[in-house]
Amino acid sequence: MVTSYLIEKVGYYKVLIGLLLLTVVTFSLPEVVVSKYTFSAQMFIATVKAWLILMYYMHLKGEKTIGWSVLFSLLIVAFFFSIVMIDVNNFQYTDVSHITSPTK
Amino acid sequence: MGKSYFDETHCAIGHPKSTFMQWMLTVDHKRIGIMYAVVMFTFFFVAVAAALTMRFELFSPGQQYIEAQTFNQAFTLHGVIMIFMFIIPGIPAVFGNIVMPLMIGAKDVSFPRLNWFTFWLYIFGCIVALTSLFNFNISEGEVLFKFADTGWTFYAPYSLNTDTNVITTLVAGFILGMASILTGLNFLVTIHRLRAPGMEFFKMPLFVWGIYATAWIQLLATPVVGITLVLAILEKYFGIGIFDPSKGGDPVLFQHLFWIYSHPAVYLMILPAFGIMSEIIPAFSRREIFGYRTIALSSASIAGIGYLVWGHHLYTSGMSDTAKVIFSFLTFFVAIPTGIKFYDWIATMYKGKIILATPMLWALGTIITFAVGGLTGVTIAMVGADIHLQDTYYTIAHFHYAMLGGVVFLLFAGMHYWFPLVFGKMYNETHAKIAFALNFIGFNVLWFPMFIAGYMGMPRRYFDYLPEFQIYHQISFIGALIFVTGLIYMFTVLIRATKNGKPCGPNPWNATTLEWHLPSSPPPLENHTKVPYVDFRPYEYHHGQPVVKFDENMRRID
Amino acid sequence: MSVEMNTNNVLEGFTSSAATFAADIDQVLWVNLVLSIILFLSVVGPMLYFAVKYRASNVKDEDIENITHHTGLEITWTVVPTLMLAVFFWYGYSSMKTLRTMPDASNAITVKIEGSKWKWRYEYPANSNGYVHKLGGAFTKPVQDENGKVIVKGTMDKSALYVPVGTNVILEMTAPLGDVLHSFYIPAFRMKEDVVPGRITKQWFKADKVGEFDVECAEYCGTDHSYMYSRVVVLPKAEYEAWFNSNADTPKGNYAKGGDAVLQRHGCKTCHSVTTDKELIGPSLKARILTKEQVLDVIKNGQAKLGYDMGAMPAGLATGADAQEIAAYVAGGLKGKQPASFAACSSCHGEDGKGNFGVAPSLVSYDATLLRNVLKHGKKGMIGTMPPFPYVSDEEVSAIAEYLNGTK
Amino acid sequence: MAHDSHDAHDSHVYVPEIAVDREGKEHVVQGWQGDYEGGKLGFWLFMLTEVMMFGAMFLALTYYYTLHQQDFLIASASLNRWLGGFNTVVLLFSALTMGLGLLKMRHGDVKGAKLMIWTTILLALVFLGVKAVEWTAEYHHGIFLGLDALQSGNEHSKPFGQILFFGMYFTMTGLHGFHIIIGIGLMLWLLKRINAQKVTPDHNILHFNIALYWDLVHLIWVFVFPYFYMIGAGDIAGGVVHGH
Ligand code: HEA
Ligand code: HEA
Ligand code: HEC
Ligand code: CUA
Ligand SMILES: [Cu+2]
Repeated sequence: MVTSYLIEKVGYYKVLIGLLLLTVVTFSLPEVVVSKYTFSAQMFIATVKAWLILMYYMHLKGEKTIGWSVLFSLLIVAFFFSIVMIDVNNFQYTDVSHITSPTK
Repeated sequence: MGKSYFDETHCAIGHPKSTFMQWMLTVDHKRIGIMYAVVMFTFFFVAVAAALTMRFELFSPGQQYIEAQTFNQAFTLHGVIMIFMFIIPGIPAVFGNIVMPLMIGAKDVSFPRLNWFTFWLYIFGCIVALTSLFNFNISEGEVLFKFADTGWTFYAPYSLNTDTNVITTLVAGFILGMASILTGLNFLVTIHRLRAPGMEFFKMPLFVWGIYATAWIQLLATPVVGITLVLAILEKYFGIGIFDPSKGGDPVLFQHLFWIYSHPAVYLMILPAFGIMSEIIPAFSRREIFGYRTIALSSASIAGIGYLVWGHHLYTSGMSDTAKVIFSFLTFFVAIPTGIKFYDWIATMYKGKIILATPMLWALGTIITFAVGGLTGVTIAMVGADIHLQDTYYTIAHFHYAMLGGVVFLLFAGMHYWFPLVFGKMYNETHAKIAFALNFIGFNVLWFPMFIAGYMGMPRRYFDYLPEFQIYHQISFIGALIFVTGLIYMFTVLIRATKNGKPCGPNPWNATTLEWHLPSSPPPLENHTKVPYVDFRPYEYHHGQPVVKFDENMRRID
Repeated sequence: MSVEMNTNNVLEGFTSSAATFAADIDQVLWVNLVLSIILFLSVVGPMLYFAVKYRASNVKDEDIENITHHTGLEITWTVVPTLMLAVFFWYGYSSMKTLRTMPDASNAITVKIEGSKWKWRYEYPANSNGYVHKLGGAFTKPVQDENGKVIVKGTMDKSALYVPVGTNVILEMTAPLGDVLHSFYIPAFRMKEDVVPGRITKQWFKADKVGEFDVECAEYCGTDHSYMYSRVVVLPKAEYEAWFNSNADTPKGNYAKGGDAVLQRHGCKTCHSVTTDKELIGPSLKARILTKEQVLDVIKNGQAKLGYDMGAMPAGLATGADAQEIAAYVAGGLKGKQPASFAACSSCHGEDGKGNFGVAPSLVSYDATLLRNVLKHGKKGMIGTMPPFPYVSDEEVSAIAEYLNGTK
Repeated sequence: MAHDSHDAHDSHVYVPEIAVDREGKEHVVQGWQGDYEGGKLGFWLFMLTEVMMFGAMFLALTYYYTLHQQDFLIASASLNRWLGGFNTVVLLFSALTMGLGLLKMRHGDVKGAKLMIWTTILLALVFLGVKAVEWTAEYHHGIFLGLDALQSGNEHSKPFGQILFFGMYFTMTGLHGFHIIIGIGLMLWLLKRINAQKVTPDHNILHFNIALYWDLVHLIWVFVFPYFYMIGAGDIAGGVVHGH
């Protein structure tokens, strides 16, 4: 009983350290790396952090039904994103339209 | 015979003595289902009244009785009530609550108190919607009809500009959405956790499959419209800019977000209705259903594909042409599983013994009307055709055939089918059949001319129209009168039967699913006396008789 | 599907098909109709047949067969409909391709369209004289007698979209930023596309028949959505060219210049009554009757948008009972005894409150300055929001002012 | 799955029913009472709705980001990254304390668990405090919903992209803050239930679910933070001074 408590506790701290490290990366990355990729890099790090939290803090590891449900909903969101983005990126009259032109 | 659920109940709080309080506080799924039905039914008649007002106004061109603004509020009221207060809670909240737990051998839903809370949340949402109807100008003693005039779609920027009570209506929509989410959540957990031992997913009755697929849509699509409504409210209050073109906001984004929910919502309505169809057809053909697995899986795939096709409402919205093509392509995939279901039902009738009792008549009638609704849906899923037909009466006719001729008809079928289960009494078959005939004829006379008017270019949401469309509107008006007569007739028959109907045993239809194996009729408080072990398929017949039989301890004796 | 045209038509042209691609769309619908009927019968036919053949009185219990699978059939009713759907998709897609592929701009006339609350406006490219045709305007609602019978037909005045036959026309469409969605729908051409504030959307057509065809608004846009008509007039090429290169307003003559016609054309009358005191969406323009609330609001908050020489009217010139008294007096049309507190106003608005030579507005009648500025900036006040009308010309403003004040 | 043998943590009062099959074998019936797995599943499903809500908002945000990248970067660069970063760390630690609290509860250390919950509440309050400081500062810079800079058509108006960025910024951080406030309420309620012995080491589904909720709030911030505060960092916005 006590040992399992310790193991789990250590686990929490390990994840914490991982998350802290990633936060530091989040913070310092833009100063170091080429800025064009800042956005993607930031979102990538955030995804890794989210994964850590889901798996360890939220104990998703080993949950079958719940795991699939989460995955299913994420896939749906991903689909929403992709199609709506296809739409904005393919809108034919972006340059002439007031609200979609990049500069005011 | 023991006490029925009408005599005793569990309550969310305390042990009230008065019958009234016992109903208000009840956590029993059957009672909650009945209360939903009563409330929905009441609102429903408000919406029907709004519809009739529109039909009267449209009887001939020009202004007849009401002002343009009032007409616009009337169709908004009609749409909002029909969609958010009637058809979306609709079959899940009524029959999902009443029969789904019985069908899987559960004593109640997973979270009975949440179920009670959800019901009251729904009522609260309805009350908020009602408060948005009027503005009271106390100092001048005026009452102004100020219901939103945006259409049930609340398209920005019109909804942001109008000075009617849009915010209250949006809040009501949000609350009703929450109630819908919680219903779905409750059912999902119930179906996952509380099936009787031995009942695998592929041994569940098909109605439960319908509810299951629907629950996923309620859970994962509703939040999107919820947040869209919240964003619209924030936009109206604080001007965050997100849908306001003068700040760079894009009205088309609103349409995306709105239909991301509202398209799946139409499958949310139809899937449990299809479930009812799958119960009725084998029961009245006295034989096992054809293609059980394909029907079950098609429900799941309709729900899944339903998430991917919302853009077919945006064919003329100014969306990019690329997206139009993608959405048109994806939309057709919904028709395949739906078609499979239809053919499976027809095949179930083959070499059966078809009993044309009232529920079966409604079911077969629906096969006709929904086929029209679905096939015309396919017509407008073709981009080129929809560019002409979008926002015309063709679309209106399509979705009334789908929602009224599909969902509501099957709701009626279910009402006749489960009436003896809920009340332990039987209605008068002859009268019920006449009512069906009136409804069926009235419905078609009401809506069919609208396909032609739409094709000719009659736009929807028109207060006034050009004289060449008069004939269609007039035929339609006559249909509406027949239809409403039929409706009133039908309800009279049913309501009278709750008092004077002949008592009937627990299984008047010789049906097979678990809800017909209750110890008494109407069912007792905690459903089956004992939970059965389910090692059989849901629709097992032999020579027209149910195969599975139970003794009073719910042990199989066949 | 052709139907006898009603001779009382206000507008014409629904039933005919008059653009090069309209026939394509009709063909799509025909194909769809035929296949749909086949599919419909494939479901309903067997259903009715079984319902009769296997009716309860016709079947002995022993003859019931519990068939639950038939691989061949199941494949058939999955594959055949799928193929049909592929056909549908193809027709929908290819017809859309025709509809949505804009012709080369050099080979077409590009007309700018603006849809705004309840009127359509068209702007042509400059002609050989450098003159830019600007047409369009609001539809006049039909007038009914008390029995609901139409006594005056709705009319489009002369404004319409004039195009030559057999020529590509590209429509470049938008709506003002403060406005709402509309949809430019020509049923006879089988085409429509929404008009979105802040976005440009386009559609095109090539009319193959000379004639007049209706334009409807097919996206709900508020109270008078159902009166947002216009029309397309397809002219023989020569006639079109002659008009286009002239400075005449329309091929059929010039617009009436009178104030009433101008009010009509710009759609003022959908919001304002001119002949009665009735408040529609905005105040009646019969006389300048400010409501008590409006006056109080202006006294309290000042007024800066009217653009008189004085500049802004300061806020808080009068308070409490004084303000109430003034408001009552002004709202009453400056009739009766002038209250003493009105002195606070008369320094700018004149002793009688009827204005001061363009320094400050008259409180009972309209002058051109007031009109021009309200039209230029719009007006947001107690009653609601009036959209700006920046394109109304000075001449037109004078005509309106003259008309509005001449009738009193 | 339906007939999972019932969990050791289950309620002590409820005795599940037994179903008997044709061979006479007995099967435990899962009742709704004391269904630990069901409670967990239910709560996860609830959280999925939150995912969809914030997913939709991120969708709107990304939509405008693709249209107005430059403006987004400029606007982002004007946010105070140090405060945002500090808050990130605060939430990180609060997630830890929440988790440890649950751990202690499960292993019988009720007192320790309560302490951890209080710590979490404290951290949550710190978060809200910092947020308040930030919003006040922005307000004084003239950037707030309803102020001229975020209105259209006046001389202080910002370009579309920035109006939209800030509109979404206030909306999303506001809604996130609202979740934090609800979280604090839930934790206080949890403490009350613990004190009333309704939540015990054997019966801790409420504690478990609130811990899940808190992780979700954290999870949302994990995306909100970089999206709003970090995308404009570095040299990207063309020499705009960072922070204030
Ligand atoms: C219960 C509700 C319901 C259902 C089930 C459906 C089902 C379908 N709908 Fe409908 N629809 C609505 C309710 C519904 N709809 C509403 C409310 C609107 C308008 C909202 C508004 O704007 O206010 C709308 C609008 C709407 C549009 C937008 C129209 C426009 O605004 O221009 C489109 C376009 O693609 C569409 C398509 C479809 C399709 C392809 C199906 C398919 O799922 C149909 C599948 C069914 C069949 C095909 C019939 C049975 C099958 C066979 C007989 C087998 C063989 C068939 C084939 C191989 C084709 N619907
Ligand atoms: C479920 C949905 C539903 C139903 C049933 C109906 C039913 C009817 N509707 Fe419709 N309608 C909509 C949903 C529905 N409608 C929507 C969403 C719109 C679009 C609004 C918009 O544009 O924003 C619309 C628009 C609409 C218009 C177009 C307005 C316009 O664009 O100008 C018209 C015009 O005639 C109309 C008429 C009618 C009529 C005469 C009926 C009649 O058939 C009514 C008769 C009623 C019944 C036959 C049902 C009886 C059911 C019960 C009594 C339930 C009992 C329940 C329990 C006991 C649990 N409706
Ligand atoms: C969409 C509706 C709408 C249209 C179209 C419209 N107006 Fe208005 N108008 C209003 C509203 C609303 C007000 C009242 C604003 C207020 O509350 O002060 C108004 C106010 C006015 C006023 C000021 C009245 C006063 O006494 O201060 C004038 C003058 C006016 N309109 C003229 C016109 C003219 C001329 C046109 C056409 C070119 C026109 N309006 C078109 C809605 C409209
Ligand atoms: Cu403009 Cu409808
Ligand atoms: Cu749809």
